Amino acid sequence: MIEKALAVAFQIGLVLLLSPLVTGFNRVLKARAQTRRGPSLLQPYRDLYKLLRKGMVIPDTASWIFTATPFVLFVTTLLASLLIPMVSVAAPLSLFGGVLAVVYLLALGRFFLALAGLDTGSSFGGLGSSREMTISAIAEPALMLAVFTVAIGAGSTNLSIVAQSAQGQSWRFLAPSQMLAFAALFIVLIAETGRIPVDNLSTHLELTMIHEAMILEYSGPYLALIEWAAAIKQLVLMMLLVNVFFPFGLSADWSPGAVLFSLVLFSLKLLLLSIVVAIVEIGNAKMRLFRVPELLAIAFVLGALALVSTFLFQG
Amino acid sequence: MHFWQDSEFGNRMITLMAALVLVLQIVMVTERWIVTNIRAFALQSFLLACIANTIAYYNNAPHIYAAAVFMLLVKAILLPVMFERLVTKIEIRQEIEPLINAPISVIITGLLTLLAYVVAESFHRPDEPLSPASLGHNTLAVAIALFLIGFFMMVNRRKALTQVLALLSLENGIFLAAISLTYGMPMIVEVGIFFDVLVAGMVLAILVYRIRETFDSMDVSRLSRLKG
Amino acid sequence: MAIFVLLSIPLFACGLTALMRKRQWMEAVHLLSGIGLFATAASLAGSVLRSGSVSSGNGFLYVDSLSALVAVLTAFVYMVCTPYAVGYLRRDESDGTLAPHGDAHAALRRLRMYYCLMPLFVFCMFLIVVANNLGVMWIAIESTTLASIFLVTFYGRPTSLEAAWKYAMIGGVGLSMALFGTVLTYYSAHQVLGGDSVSALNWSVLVLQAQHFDKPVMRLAFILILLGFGTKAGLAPMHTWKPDAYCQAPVPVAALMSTAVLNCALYGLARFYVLTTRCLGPAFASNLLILFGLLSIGVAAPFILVQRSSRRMLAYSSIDHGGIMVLGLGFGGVLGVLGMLMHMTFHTVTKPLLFFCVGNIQQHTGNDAMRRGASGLVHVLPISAPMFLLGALAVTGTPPFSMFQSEFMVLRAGFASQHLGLSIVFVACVVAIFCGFFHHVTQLVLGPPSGAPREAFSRWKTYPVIGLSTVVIAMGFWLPAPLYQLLDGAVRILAVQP
Amino acid sequence: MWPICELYSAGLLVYAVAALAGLTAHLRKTTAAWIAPLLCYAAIAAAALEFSASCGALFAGAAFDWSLPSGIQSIHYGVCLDPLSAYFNMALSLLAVCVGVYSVGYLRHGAASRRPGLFCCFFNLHLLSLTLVFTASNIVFFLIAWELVVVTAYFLVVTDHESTEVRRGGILYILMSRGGTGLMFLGFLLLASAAGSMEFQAMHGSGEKLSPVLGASAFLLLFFGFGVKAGIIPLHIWLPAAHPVAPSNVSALMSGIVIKTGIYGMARVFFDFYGVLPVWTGMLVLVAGVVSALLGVLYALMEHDLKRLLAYHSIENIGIILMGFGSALLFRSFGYPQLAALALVAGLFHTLNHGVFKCLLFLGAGSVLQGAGTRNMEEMGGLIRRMPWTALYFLIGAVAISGLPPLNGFVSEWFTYQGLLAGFGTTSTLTRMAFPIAGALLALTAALAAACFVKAFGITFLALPRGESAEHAMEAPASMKTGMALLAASCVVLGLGATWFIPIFAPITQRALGVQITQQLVAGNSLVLTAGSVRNGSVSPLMLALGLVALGVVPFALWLAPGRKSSRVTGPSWDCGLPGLTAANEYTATAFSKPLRMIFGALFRPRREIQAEFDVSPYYPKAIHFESEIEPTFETHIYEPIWTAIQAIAARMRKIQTGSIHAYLAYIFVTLILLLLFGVRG
Repeated sequence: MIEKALAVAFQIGLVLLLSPLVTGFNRVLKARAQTRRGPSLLQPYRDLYKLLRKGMVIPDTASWIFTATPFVLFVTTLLASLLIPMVSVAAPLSLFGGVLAVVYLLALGRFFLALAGLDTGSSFGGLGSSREMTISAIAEPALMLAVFTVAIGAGSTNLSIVAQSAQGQSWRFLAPSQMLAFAALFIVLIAETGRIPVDNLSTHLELTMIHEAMILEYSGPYLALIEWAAAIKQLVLMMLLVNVFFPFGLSADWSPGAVLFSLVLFSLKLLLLSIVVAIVEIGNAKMRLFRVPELLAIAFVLGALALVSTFLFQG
Repeated sequence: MHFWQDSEFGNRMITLMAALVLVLQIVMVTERWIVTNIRAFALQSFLLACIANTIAYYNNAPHIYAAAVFMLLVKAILLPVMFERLVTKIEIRQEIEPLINAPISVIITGLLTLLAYVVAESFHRPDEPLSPASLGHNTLAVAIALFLIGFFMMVNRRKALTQVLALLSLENGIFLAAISLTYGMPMIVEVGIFFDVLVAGMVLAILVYRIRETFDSMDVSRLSRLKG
Repeated sequence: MAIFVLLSIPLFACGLTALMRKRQWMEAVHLLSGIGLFATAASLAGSVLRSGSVSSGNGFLYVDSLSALVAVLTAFVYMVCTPYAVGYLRRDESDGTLAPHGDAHAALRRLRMYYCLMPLFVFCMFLIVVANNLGVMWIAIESTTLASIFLVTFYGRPTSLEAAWKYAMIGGVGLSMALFGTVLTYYSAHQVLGGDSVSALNWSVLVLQAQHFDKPVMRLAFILILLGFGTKAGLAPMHTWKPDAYCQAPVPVAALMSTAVLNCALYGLARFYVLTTRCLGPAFASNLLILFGLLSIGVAAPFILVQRSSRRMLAYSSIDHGGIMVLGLGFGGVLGVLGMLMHMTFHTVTKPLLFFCVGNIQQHTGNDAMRRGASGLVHVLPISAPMFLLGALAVTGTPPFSMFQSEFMVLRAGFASQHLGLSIVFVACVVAIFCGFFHHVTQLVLGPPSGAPREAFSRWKTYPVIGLSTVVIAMGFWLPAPLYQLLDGAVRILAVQP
Repeated sequence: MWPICELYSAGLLVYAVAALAGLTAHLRKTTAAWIAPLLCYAAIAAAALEFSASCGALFAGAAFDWSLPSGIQSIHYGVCLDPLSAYFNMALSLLAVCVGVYSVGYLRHGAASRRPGLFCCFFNLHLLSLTLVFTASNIVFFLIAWELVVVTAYFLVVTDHESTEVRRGGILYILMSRGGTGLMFLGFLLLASAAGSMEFQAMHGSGEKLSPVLGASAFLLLFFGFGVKAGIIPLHIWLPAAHPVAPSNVSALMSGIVIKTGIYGMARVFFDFYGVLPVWTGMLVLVAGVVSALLGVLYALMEHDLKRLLAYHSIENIGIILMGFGSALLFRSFGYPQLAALALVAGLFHTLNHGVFKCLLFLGAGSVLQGAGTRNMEEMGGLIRRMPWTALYFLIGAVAISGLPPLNGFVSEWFTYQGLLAGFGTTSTLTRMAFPIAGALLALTAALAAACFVKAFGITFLALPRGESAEHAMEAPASMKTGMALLAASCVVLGLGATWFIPIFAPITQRALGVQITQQLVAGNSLVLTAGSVRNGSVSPLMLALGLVALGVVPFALWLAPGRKSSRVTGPSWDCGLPGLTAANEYTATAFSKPLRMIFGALFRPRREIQAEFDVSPYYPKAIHFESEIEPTFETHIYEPIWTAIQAIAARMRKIQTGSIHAYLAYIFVTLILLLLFGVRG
């Protein structure tokens, strides 16, 4: 029982530490691509530390939902991260929720974030919430088809079992259904974390911002919690992508040696994925809002093809 | 025995008189004047009374005599006189304008008679000997023809009084069927029927009179305000 | 003995009223005759239940459970109509519609005519039910038409005259067809029975020998009988006189005609149906009955959907229910016949309630228009309007009420006799009629108050409505045992085992 | 040991007595204040009795049946409380208790308070007939109770019959229900003629005895007959017309349980009367479910009348239930009873869940309507400050209906997903693709529902009040709050305690599919719900909730870690430098749903018109009038053409009664001639 608690604590600590690093690494890559030095790798940690100590301004029209949302968002994303195998195949709480629970925990966080956006009473909040809910709604079918492909392949929605069964077969990730599902999930990752073709995190121009519009009124520790939760959410989706499709190197149990080795391997895989994400961001300009459904329709078609190919190519 | 006891002669006489009744019916269909129409109806009723007498005589069924007397009294005398007094009292234009003009209505009457024979034919049993019981069988076709033509005349007439006349001639057909097929219904039924016909005649006359008063014309096609 | 009392009460009442001078006396006689008739009919039914069938005048008058049932129903309707008629005519008199420009003497004369003709009308109906001789039955039906002509022209308006004329003409033609049919039946029975004794045309005698009758003549006879009694019952294509007559006649007369006359006409039709099925087998008669039944329901549906006058809507509803009864008889078998008789019973209880409510509404608003007419009547007529809504639900066969059970039984008979397609048409028409009927009634009853003053409470017009609605609700859940035995006996007579 | 029969009949008796008391109170014109609460307490007591009776029947597994003679030999009023009836009766009585508590406060004002006696009479009669529908044991009594539900519901919907909109909704409701009942007549009689008797017991498995064609037609008749009542997409137009106009406690009951009578009928026919059905039936039900769910939520998104929005959501959730039933039928026809039982449990559990949270949402909308005086969301806003408790309960209902963990909506949708997921492997034909596509569309529906309820909750309760009536809103009285609290609590308990609730379905699936699945569905000493076995996926809403609470420590620790207490100031939101933020700046409901209206434009064909008035310069309009509406496709393209065609035919048929006596006599003459020509020969 204690061993389980240790595993949970370890995974929590790892997630908290790694997530700002990923966003930081992503900013550094983009800066280098635009031939400028860009902020240091540890800048996100410094921002969070500064924000946690700064004062806060709460809008007078806001209700208790405004103050509760950062905590709900942070906690749901953190719990979602515990359901996914990170360094060991046996994810700490995978018995209590499979991939559906992950998807819907993130949806719960998004639900409260959208409400908080509306709570501020300014049109920016409403704009952000409306766009966020629309895009996530359109992304759901593609996400669900990819999840279905993975679950059908492994015969279960429990992510630990999915990772185990994927480890068992060699060159599993080269199967067409897995590649297509990976592509579909990758597009959904871009849409969900608000990367360039769908949303631009670094600007506050009302024409383009979606995620930023909702958290416009947050400041101080609340803003820190929300930024951190967004980073964790990004890490969760990346972990889902990495450990479900390329599960090799995940340690079978929680022995310290194996965990250390799989941690190194995991961070390498994470590095590669964030490089790919950065390349996509650099290579694309932001799409018009009503072009995004077409992108997600492509993801949906990819998901459907993945499903068909499971029984078409016996893959 | 005398010629009039010979049932063959009786049969011939009945068929002849039935044919005359049919002819009178066709005359009523084509007749233009109301008064002559009433008189044709009276003559028809009188002939029917004679047929009843002949059948009663040859089948010595006493109560048919009573039926003949009733027919004579009610339909040959009482009702026609009442109608004529009504017609002269109201002194409406004597002209009858039927819905369908004369030539076509004659053709229709012919078709109806043909239909009557087709229907009556299914009852005729060739094998049956010509016994007094089957004396009036061939008059069934005439009865059905009278009935159908009477009905057609009701549909065809504009004036209220002529519709009543058509209704009564229609009942003549039924009377002919009754006496020729079954030698009259039980007495109490005969009396009842004639009493009803009498009351019907009087009630309809009152109605015709009130229609004449409120619509100041007997044209029934005026009565079409109740729709839908 | 009960039969003679049954026949003599109306004659006695008619005679007495003819001599009366004062209105109160006429009303008293009218009410007493109503109650007396119902009591006699009930005792007659009791004696029939005990001894199977009652006959007197050596077989001239013959009452079995079928005729006892129809007699009880007719007496019930008459008993309910009498108090309502008193209230209705008093209101007419005070409105001045009875006599032009308030001439009291003419009004009294017209009232006397009404109170004389009504018992006569009922007497003829009881004669139909009681007569064993088919010829006498025809005479009785003919006299109901004659008696009711002047009831239809009661108000003397041009339109009521027009309605009476159509009623007389179409009735006259129909009944002459019925006479021809009776003559032919007698002819086809003539060979078998021979001799022309008085009892030759008695139903009880004929029914025993029915198998040996002459087949083709019987076929022609049944066609003519069906057309004749169908005209009297108001089955489609012969229904055209009904909407006009019910629209123009006073409400109690219309209520009596739409239930009692319909029952008697179907009673006559049922008598001949038994003879024909015994002689020709069930196929011929039931096909014709199904044809006319469905035709009536089919014709009634569109008229109710787009109807503009409430009285005419009730007339078409009667045509529809006549069609359902004939359809039930046509489907045949114990289920079909029991369905028909139950439908006749429940219709006889429900339809007068609707007529009384429409009567109250018409006397309050002055016209019976529905589309652009009054609305929100529930505020003005606190009892009649809701009961009208309740009656509308009952008469369209909505389940909690009794009409549903009889309609469902007819439907089950349809399924039992493998007429699936026809049953689908039947259900479709019933649903269409419900839509039209209920739509019109709710537009009339519900809605904002139109500011008109609340109707003055009149005992005579409201208590019959309340009494009838309690009976309608009670019938939905429970049927008195003697009534059910009467129904059972009647079914055994009609349900000819194929 | 559990006196089911006595409790059940006592419940019926109390309902009946309360109804009669209401009627007498109305007839004696007493509108004293204590009438309505007293009758509501009676309803609550009766519902409690029914609740205990059905729980007894479910847990103790003891069924009973007695019958009442009706005076007519062939018809008797039989009642039987078998597991399926007990389950639905339990759901009904749970909702009846909560709505009863709510009504005590609700009936103080509003349309129903003008005629309290009559309203309470119909209310109790309505609950009585609902209980009878669920427990009737033969066809005639079932149909009588069914139509009694329709009639009493109609009279409840038209309590405020002064307004034309109410009357139109009421008449549309009763006419379409009657059409549905007509279809059911035919379907039931087909089955009865095969089974030879009208008893439900005798009709068990009677579907097989029918020939394939008759069996299929009976299935279709009953499916569309019940579909009208359940509100499946093509037959749904009465639902958004009738539910919003009814008093809120009535529309809560109607959306919560009355449309479930259709679902009960389908469950009874599909799983009790029919053994194995052909594949196309299951596919039809699944497709109907998907279409109803998707179109239901899409139309809900476009609504800015709170109660119409909730009515469309009922259609969506009925779609989800039908998805469960459809996949259960498909599994049974593919020969996988275990999976069929899983899908059936998903459908039935969602029926109860939807009943609970939809009832909660309608009661919330009712108190908002009474507090803020309007149903239009564009005039609401900022109600969370004045109506905190209603806002909290509405929020719990919104989270539940969007299927978000850890509440009950998530659990039943999780089971539906698992059913669809398992369906992929059951057949090799192309129909296997239907399951994942349905799963994907279910996900889309759930996400759109979440978006819709963010809009509904956000626009109604948050930020600044848009209309002055919303400014002076008052909190709902105590009894209304307790009613909503009970429902919110049952939402949470059904969510977290799902593992203890699932074994209830064991007798139902045993009778319907002959297989007991509930042991496999619950594992980990009844903490975890599984989809057949732990191996193929498990979830534990209780542990998730505990996890969420426990992990709450981490953000607090991070907030307090830096030591110095940071200042916390309230100030105005950013208003782009304009002079002060007013309600006009806020996002409106129409604006919120605009992106989705553009994306699904093909379905809605949106139309909008903008008139702007300028006075000085063409760039600064003085006032802009904006109007946008979407095309009600089903009404304009299906129902109106049919209705006008029927009216045209009927008008033409009216020509028969021309008024001329010659025509009338001609009709009879022609009939006579035809009969003579063909009849005599025949």
